[in-house]
Amino acid sequence: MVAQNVAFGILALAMVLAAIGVVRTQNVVHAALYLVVVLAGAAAQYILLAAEFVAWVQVLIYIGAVVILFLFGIMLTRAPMGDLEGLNNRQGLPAVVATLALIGTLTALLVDAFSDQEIVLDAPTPTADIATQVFKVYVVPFEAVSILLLAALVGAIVLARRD
Amino acid sequence: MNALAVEIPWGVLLAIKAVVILAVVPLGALVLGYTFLLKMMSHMQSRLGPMDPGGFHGWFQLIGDGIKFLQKEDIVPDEADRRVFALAPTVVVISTFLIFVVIPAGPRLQVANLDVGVFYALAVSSLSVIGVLMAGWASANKFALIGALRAAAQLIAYELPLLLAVVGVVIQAGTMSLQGIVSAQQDGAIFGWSGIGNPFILTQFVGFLLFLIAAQAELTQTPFDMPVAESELVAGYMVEYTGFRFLFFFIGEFGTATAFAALAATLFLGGWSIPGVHGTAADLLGPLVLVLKLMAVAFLMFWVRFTYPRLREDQLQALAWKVLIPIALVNVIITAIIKVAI
Amino acid sequence: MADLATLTSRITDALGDAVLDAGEARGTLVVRVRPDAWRSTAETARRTLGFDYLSFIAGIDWMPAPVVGLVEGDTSTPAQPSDMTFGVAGSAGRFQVFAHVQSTTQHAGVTFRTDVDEADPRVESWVSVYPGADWHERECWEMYGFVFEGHPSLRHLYLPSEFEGHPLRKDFPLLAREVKPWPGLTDVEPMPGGDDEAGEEGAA
Amino acid sequence: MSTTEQPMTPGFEVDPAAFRHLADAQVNVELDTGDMILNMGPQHPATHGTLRLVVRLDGERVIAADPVIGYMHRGYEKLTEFRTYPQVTTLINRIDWLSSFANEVPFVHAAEQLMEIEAPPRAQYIRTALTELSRIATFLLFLGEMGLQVGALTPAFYGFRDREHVLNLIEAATGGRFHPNFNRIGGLKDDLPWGWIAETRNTMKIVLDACDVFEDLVVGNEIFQARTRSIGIIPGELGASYGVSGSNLRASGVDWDLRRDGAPYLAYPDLDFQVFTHPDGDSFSRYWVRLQETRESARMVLQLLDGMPAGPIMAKVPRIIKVPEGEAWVETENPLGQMGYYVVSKGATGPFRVKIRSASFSNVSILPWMLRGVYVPDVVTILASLYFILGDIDR
Amino acid sequence: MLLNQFLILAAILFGIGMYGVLVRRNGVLVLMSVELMLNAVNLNLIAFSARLQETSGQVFSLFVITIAAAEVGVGLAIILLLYRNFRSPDLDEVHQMKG
Repeated sequence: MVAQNVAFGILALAMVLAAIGVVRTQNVVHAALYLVVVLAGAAAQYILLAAEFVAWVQVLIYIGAVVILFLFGIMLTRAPMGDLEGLNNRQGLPAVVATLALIGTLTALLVDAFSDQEIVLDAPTPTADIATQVFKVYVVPFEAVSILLLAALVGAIVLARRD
Repeated sequence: MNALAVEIPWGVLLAIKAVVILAVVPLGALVLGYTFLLKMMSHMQSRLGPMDPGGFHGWFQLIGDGIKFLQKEDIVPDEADRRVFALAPTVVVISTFLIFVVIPAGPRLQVANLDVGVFYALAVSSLSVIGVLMAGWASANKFALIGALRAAAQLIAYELPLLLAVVGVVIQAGTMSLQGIVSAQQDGAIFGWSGIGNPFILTQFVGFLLFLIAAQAELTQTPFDMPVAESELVAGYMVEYTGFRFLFFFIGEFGTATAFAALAATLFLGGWSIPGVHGTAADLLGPLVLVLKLMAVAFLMFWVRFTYPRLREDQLQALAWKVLIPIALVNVIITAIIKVAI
Repeated sequence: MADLATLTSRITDALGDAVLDAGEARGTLVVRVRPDAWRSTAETARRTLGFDYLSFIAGIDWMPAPVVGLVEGDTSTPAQPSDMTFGVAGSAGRFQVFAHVQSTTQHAGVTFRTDVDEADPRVESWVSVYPGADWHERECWEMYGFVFEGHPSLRHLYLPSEFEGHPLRKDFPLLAREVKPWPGLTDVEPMPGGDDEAGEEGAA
Repeated sequence: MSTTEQPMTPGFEVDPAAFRHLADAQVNVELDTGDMILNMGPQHPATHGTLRLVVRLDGERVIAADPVIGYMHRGYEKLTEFRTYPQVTTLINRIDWLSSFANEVPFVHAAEQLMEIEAPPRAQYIRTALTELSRIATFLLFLGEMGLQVGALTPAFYGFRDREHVLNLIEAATGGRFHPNFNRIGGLKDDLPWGWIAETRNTMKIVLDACDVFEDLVVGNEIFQARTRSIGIIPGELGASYGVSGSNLRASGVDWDLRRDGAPYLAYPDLDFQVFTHPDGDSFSRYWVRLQETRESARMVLQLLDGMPAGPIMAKVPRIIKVPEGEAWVETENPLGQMGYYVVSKGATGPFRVKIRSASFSNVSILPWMLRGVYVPDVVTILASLYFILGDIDR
Repeated sequence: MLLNQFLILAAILFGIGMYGVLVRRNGVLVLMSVELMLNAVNLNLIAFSARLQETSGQVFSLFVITIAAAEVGVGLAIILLLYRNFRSPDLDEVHQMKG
């Protein structure tokens, strides 16, 4: 169990630093690359939590598609080399305060509520279980999501097309 | 088995496996793939150059190439984003090596037998796009940027037929574990006759073709090599790379080709399995059989690569969306219906 | 191939009083037209006479080359006559523009020629009739300094944009034999061991 | 005399939709992301030389293209005024360096016309054979290299391999592979070497086989057709008014070949050959026409070998060549198109003014018109299919 | 492993994401920050799923990932549209809708 905690620590540190990078960097492409680190870290955390399938879905969809889309959009809108001025607005200080307040409150709540809960894992979740859940219990949401995806696809094409 | 939750010997085990992945696999992939394919290509194209160095069939060519790349000056363009520029080839190469982790070479010869092996392989192979985009953007070169954008659009488009082609196999085998798929083929039977098992190329022939075509596109090889089109974009996203960084891309290219060939061999040709051979014998013969099957697939892929012209970007997208994906979907549906019916 | 005499009469009839002179240069018809009828000649040639193919437009400077910088007894350069003579169909002065048009169906061709004033070298442009005249006229403009009126963008074609002079005029020295600082030369480090004058001259 | 029958053109027509991009209307852009100016060249593999194309792009589409030439301008027209006639031939060898021999012919012919001498029949036949050989060498390179520009690697190797045989022949006869400088005013420097005719017969078989290979490997390839059909269309009339000539114009349906239709020169009136045209005018038809012309050239060489007359190879020419006063315009059908020299002589040992009309210059001048609205990859196919040599543009 | 270590990590990520949404002006960067927040949510779902030995958490995280992909697709299309019309991906410059 020690190994897992060490792994968690390293991953968590990397994720937080990279997340700060996403919101602080002055270079849009760097932000997307920091996002990759956060997402890969999250995938690794899922593996720690025995959710293998979700982890690889995360890699395939998030890193393999969403971030690519981001980079694509950035490059299509002429991402300049080097740093950009004016990526942030002037609400920096209030935002920091609000963020710290939020994190503080949440942490206090979590410590209060779940501090004695421990995760005990013996084996990774079989993918078949997830499949059973999706297609037996959550089949209606599954179909709803399918239609949403289709709508998003059509919507994106309609938006981006010039007539 | 949970990759990070292995008990005590995991450190030692991981180190051994890391050595295997980092030394044996790429070296093997390179030496085998590069030498075999280069010679094959030289014969096909009446090339004299690669057949010359060292005498017999130009055996020195590979070593000479390596030395050449290593002694080249490492140039980073002035305007380039140095960190991203330096990191990009590594991302591509890492994505390549990660695929080899799940490919079984024998009943026990596998770095990690993941429950979702195929899915994992395809997921990590999509990471290389990030490296490509990084390289294209960080080079501060318009040709590189256009190449990277083309590569990204193409890799996203062909990810779908690739996945869907594999889905047919997964449905038939009933598992996503590569080891499971191999044994499903080894222990399978064709109409009750189990003489050669049931290599899925027989039942999933459409899937096999789709997989090869999509893999060709994922590898950005002719006829889908618009991103690196040397006659217009010079070398696309690689245009500013020299020396060992270029070598990294090169290793990534041939390594990924080998990896996809190995995946195709495992998914459709039965992988390491030889009908009737089990246990330790299979462990010993498995790698050899896998390499032979892999080479057969690679031969096919490179034959196409050295024969065909390239498709234009819009034609290539139309092929993916209008031809390959519908066929793949029909294939999945038919496979599912038959699976349920039987 | 159409008979040369019939071709001549066909062309001179169609062009009317625009024709100043006509002659034959070893099997090729040369027609000299009035400068103010230069564009209308092209229009008649293309639309009425069916010369649909533009071969080239070029200039010529009939002035004899001043013999410059030649060592006595150097036979590698041919000596040209020193008096100004004109070619087939004559010329009013030093400069002429000539163009060759052909017909892809009648398999015939004709060279048109017109005079250009030396003091004010202006010619009508053919671009509106033959779009291919674009580059030929740009070349002619930079080589001879003829201004083609009606040309959309008379820019340098071959030479760097800061080039001075008109190289194909006979009074422009051949730079292989005459030393002139290279026009693009701006930032020259002096050679080790002297001769930094050349560098400064180039920078100037 | 030659025949004019129409060859078996494949039964297809250009898709009318392909003319969409030719219209002057605004370029239709699906995803406008702002213009990007791409500088193709002067060092770029598609321009095989130092042509520079300034291309304004919207996404993958070309909005405007401006060719910038002159990086190789050597001022030949000025240089000829300071050279004697024999010296000029060494210069003009370097205009279209792939078919140098064919460059020499019109100039030497012009000088001969002015001097009113004629090369003996054997010299004419050898000149014709070597001209056709340089045409084959040039076209073999094109047939391979066009494949390379479309993305197929193999045809390029085959093209270079088979061109080597033809270059060997030229070298055996003239002593130079690229710049023979073999023509003399009034004839040739030397007669053919022993065994040359037999060797040429063998090589022509190789060439004809190579043409079959290209027919299968390139013309018959679906992807090649998809990449070249309806791409880069030159309407015949427009092409002519731009001065586009040679195979490029014949591929646009204009049945005009100076070997057959021009003033008679060399041994062409004695030959029986076919002139190929194609109605479409796209990149594919340019490839197709050149392929057929390569075959036809090989057949012409075989005819020339059969009918090769005996006799001297030099006419009687004074020791010091002085060309009488006069003007001459000689045009020939060179591999790249119409090559012409307008020579003005003032009776000296050197020409007074030589206007060099090179084919590629006019062929390329149509590029701004052609490249409007095409995709970036098509720029490369169009450039390759026009087939220009930088020396022939810049002179 | 404690449940809380994952939950607190998720809270921190969520906070950082919120900060990004508040501070960034560039549309693409705002979308990225939203992705950070969604990932924090996913981490929560998976952590609880592991704690409760119950797979529905993972199923929901799959739904979240899918919807996130759809959201990015549409979002980027909107940003491209903005870029086309305003020549800038800056969200603060879009005043026109204020009427």
